[in-house]
Amino acid sequence: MSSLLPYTDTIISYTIAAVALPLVASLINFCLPVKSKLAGWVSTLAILLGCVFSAMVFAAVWDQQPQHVQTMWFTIGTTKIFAGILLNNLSVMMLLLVSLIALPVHIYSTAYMKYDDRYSRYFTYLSFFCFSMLGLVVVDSLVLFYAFWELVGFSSYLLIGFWFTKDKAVQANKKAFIMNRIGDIGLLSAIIILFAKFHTFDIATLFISDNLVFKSVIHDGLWISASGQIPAVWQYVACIGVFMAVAAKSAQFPLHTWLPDAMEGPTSVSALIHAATMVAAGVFLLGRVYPLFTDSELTVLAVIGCFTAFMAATIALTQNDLKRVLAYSTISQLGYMILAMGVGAYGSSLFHLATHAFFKCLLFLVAGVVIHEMQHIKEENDLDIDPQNIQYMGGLRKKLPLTFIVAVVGSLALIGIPLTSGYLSKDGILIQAFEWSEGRSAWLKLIPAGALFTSWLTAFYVSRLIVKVFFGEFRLLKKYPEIKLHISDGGWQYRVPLILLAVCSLFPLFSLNPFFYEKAWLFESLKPAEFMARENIYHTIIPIGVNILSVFVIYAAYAIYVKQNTFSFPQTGFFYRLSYNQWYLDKIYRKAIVKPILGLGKTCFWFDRNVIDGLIHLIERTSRMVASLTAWSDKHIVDGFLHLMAALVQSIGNFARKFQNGKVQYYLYSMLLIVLVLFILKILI
Amino acid sequence: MTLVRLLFYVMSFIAIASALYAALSKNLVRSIFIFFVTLFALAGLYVIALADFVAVTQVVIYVGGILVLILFAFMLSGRETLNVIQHQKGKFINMAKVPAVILAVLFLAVIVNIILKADADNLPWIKQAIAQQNEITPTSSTIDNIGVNLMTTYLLPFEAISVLLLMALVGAAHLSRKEGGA
Amino acid sequence: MNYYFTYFIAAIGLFSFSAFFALFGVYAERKISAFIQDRLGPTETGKYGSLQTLADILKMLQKELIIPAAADKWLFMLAPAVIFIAVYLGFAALPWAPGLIPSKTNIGLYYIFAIISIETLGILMAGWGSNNKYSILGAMRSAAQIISYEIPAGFAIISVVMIAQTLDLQLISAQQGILATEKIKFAGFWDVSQIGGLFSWNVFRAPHLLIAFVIYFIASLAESNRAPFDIPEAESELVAGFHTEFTGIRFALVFLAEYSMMFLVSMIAVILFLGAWNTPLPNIAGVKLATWTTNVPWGIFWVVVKTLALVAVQMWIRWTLPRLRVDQLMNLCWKVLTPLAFACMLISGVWRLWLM
Amino acid sequence: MITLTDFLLVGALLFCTGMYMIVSKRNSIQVLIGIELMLNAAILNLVAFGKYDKLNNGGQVFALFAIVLAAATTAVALAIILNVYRRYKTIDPDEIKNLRD
Repeated sequence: MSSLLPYTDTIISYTIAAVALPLVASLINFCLPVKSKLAGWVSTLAILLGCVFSAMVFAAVWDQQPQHVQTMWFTIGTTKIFAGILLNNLSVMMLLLVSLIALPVHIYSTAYMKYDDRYSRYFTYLSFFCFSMLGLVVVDSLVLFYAFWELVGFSSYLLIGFWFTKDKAVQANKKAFIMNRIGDIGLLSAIIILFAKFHTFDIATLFISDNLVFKSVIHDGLWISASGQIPAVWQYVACIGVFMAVAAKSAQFPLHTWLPDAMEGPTSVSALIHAATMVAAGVFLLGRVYPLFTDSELTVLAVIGCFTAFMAATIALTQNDLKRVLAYSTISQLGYMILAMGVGAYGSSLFHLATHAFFKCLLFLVAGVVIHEMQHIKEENDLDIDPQNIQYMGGLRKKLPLTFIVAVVGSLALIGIPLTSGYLSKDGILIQAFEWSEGRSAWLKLIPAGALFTSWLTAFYVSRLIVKVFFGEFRLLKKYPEIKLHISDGGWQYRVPLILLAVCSLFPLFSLNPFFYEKAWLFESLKPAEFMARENIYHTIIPIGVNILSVFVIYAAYAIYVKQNTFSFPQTGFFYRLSYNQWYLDKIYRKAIVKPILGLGKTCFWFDRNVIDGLIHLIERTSRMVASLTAWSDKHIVDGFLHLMAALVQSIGNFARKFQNGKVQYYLYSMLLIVLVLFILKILI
Repeated sequence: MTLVRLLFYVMSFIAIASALYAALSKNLVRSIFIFFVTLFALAGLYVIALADFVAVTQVVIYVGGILVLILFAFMLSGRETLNVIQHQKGKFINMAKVPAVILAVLFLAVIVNIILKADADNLPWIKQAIAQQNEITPTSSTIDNIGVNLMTTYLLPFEAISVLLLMALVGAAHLSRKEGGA
Repeated sequence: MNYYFTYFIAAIGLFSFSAFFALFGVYAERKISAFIQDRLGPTETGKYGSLQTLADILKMLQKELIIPAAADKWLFMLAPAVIFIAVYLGFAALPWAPGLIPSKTNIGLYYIFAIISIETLGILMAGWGSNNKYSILGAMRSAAQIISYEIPAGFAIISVVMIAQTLDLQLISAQQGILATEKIKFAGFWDVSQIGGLFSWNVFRAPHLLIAFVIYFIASLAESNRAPFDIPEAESELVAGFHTEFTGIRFALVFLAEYSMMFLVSMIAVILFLGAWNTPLPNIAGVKLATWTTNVPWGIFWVVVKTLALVAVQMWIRWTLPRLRVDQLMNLCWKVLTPLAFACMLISGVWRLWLM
Repeated sequence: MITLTDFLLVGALLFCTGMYMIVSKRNSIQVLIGIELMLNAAILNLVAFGKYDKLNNGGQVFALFAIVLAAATTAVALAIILNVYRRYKTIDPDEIKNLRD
């Protein structure tokens, strides 16, 4: 390998190994027969080794010297394009995180997909996804970044539509793909603008070591840097492009609708891709290109993040599909991350990204177990029910004790109760949002307030979910009393990942101090320079306020859904319908985008049919009239004269027709003859 | 009269004579097969012009590919074609062809005139190339250089050609598919 | 003038070699088939029937040369010559020993590849010229088969060329033994520049070339119309394919071409993959077997032995495997060999960049 | 020494032969051969001039491109001829006068 790399560095080779191993596994699985059970272990082994390598890379790079190697890729004119690997705190964190989350999901999948007909294909796709995602986080060139970005989208597309015989799955993966394309256009245009501006694709040069982007300024409507100046509007366009990419990948407000539908894929896929890793790619992208955003653009980000968080949380309140609730909570938490990026809490955002990955993956795997068991009941008793509908569940805590415990851990982390990792990261975001809003206009104060309110909503819907699934009595049994129940937590392939992730969702992995987020080692290494110490009043009030109220909310949910005494929500109110129908966004899209386009088509059709055809009919009628008139006059007035004219016209026509006989060779003749004459004239003159 | 010069005349003669035969022959199959001789003689001429790689490529693609393709197409289009063609008006000099002959001869006259006027051997850039020893000599090996040039200087045309070839491939496959196939 | 004279000597030598080889090949084919089918084969003419083919040739020379009435006379008469000359021209660029090569050219491999494709034209000529349904069907099948199999063969060859970085057959040969100027590594890690022998052959220098070798060998069977790819001359369907109408010396020429083709493709396989004229014996410490057995006489010996071994394998395959159907033939070519050859080419590139 | 003019003259002769075939032949395949002849004449010129460009090999490289292009042209042209034959049962270019579907 010595000739390819400028120098052989063990860290870099470990990184390459970690990235390439899943690819190798994917290729091997692709060659295996579709039902081969070997596939699962190949992929799991690959990701396990990848995990070890990532851990070694992480240990070597975290809080130490960032590593950056590159080699010349190709040249365009005189511009040399380099490609290589860039390892800094951000990328090694993601590297470790992705492989660490992928490992339990792989183990889980070996059991979860056991009876699938296309077992090895599943692991082919899964390993391919891991490769794409790991590649995405370590590359140093925006072009490569874009390539991996596309690969991530592509493998997500494959996995959402894994059960492609289901019509809904096909619709869902199409939707996801198209939504992601919208984002990709944005990213591509942003990359092109950056290249046009700075003549390099190198992330390190653009954003880190030389930080060309940060050094450029906007002045007088011009975007000025050492390499020249272009109109400032391009800077906005680039930011909008990046935002579109982020919104599409991380499911932010206008482009989020694909994520709930993406739940049609296998649950383990939802856990890995649509909860923990792929959707975090958008936040990661923000982290990579952070210096591009100016203050006001960051504010816009914060507003959208906050709105997304709030909207998704309200939707999650009323959904009955187990996975959709989790999907909306994912959108909501991603909104938090974007919000954090927007208010400048760069470290908190990434910290939340890391903690969220663990507990959300955990919750999805729990959902997978529950759905799997419900499916089991459904098939055993031949029932016609939706195994994901929480209306049919309840009281499962006795049947699935381990699942119940880890589910509670995961939910508490999602709510942000102390002693969990979620508390640390979420409070960080809230506190910094309040600090940020200090001294800003009243409207902007709505952002932290909204985030705070959203966190209580989170507490409510998570409690509702847990209570409906695990407490009370088994509602399916109430409906069909005769059914038999043979369900349990499942084998070690289910238990080990759940326990592993549950442990990772508690505080000790991130901080020895369970209450102060700024003591978390992950946060300390990522925090920005101008960080406010724990002197502000918010640092005390907010955690207490959040948690006390959260506990009340949890109790309220418990009271409403378990005891079902006294109080029940109206099922018909405006807010209920708004939430239940997911803010009507899908319908709005259908009405506002799909319908108009179809309508435009219809209008064009109508126009063609009525106006243009009508015009033609008019002309036709007119000409018919004229023709009859002519016929009359022809017959009675100018017969002889006309005959003469006709003969003349005919002879001219015949003469002209000789040249238009459709014979290719005749045309060639004439052409060559003319060329020849021209030549001869040229020579003679 | 060196051997190379003799070879040049022999090759040119074969090329032109076989081309004329291909042009005048009534028998289509013979016309195709004699065209193969033309192509081979041309490959020889390329070798004399010190372009051995182009010569071999000519043999590979023209003889091994294009000619066989033409033969295939001809044979696939059925025997009736041949019958129709063989019963053409059988005179050697056909009145219908006289204008074509005149056109070709006049063109030849014009082109020869231009060639002689242009005096290609004394063009300034060729003189310069000889002076700077930028001329291929019989002993020099050119393939390495061609390879490097293809991948650097001419990369864009190279890629464009590859895309074009792909398009031609798809297009030809689509066109020659049986009707109602898909 | 002596300079040109040696060329004539070489040409005549090669011709007599191929003629002699065809004689030997036919005899060997008969004996091997007899051995495989557990019978005796020719026994009467000469000791163990060794003069049988000679007798056959004598018979053939005396036969009348028939030209079918409906045939295209010129094409019919020229076809055997074109077929044979195409193969015979290929011999011009084959290296026989260190420094011993009829025509040293820096694009020898490409030249051979080009020249072989002319044979297709000869076969089409023969098929069309005979004016016979069987002949033309055989010719079309043969042409389709040869053209299709040129693709995997070409890519297998390219994967060698990517490792060798030259089209000069003499250089390719020299790279696979102790005469190499660059460093040779066995399987990419063990430096065997001084040891030579078996370890420095191309198939062992880069193990994926073993696959390329198999691909090339299969494709070469198809290109020389040998079983199991002999549908162009399948007796049970097409009488004798494109050479149905040929008699006497013309038939002998077609036959000569087929056996020369067998030798030619085997020898190319030996040169590209199996060490060309290099000895299989390695230098072991003081016992310099490789150095002792690398010179002109030994070179000729090794290359002929290896080639004959491959020819024997071709005959073995012919008498062991059943014939493929047309669709199976094309499936094998386009769906198995071509992708594999592509993969080999890819690996070659990576290998050259990273491991050499 | 063979001069450039010699090559150009041979090229001119081939070119005119090809042109004659294109305008006079009553068979599309022979027209195609005429086109190939003209292309070959052009390639001969490219190669002949390419001798004086050792560094960039412009002539030879573009001769290679032209050969490849000729292959593409032939493939498409033959496909068209086959289609035309299938529809009109003739490949005489003079008989094929209908552009409509």
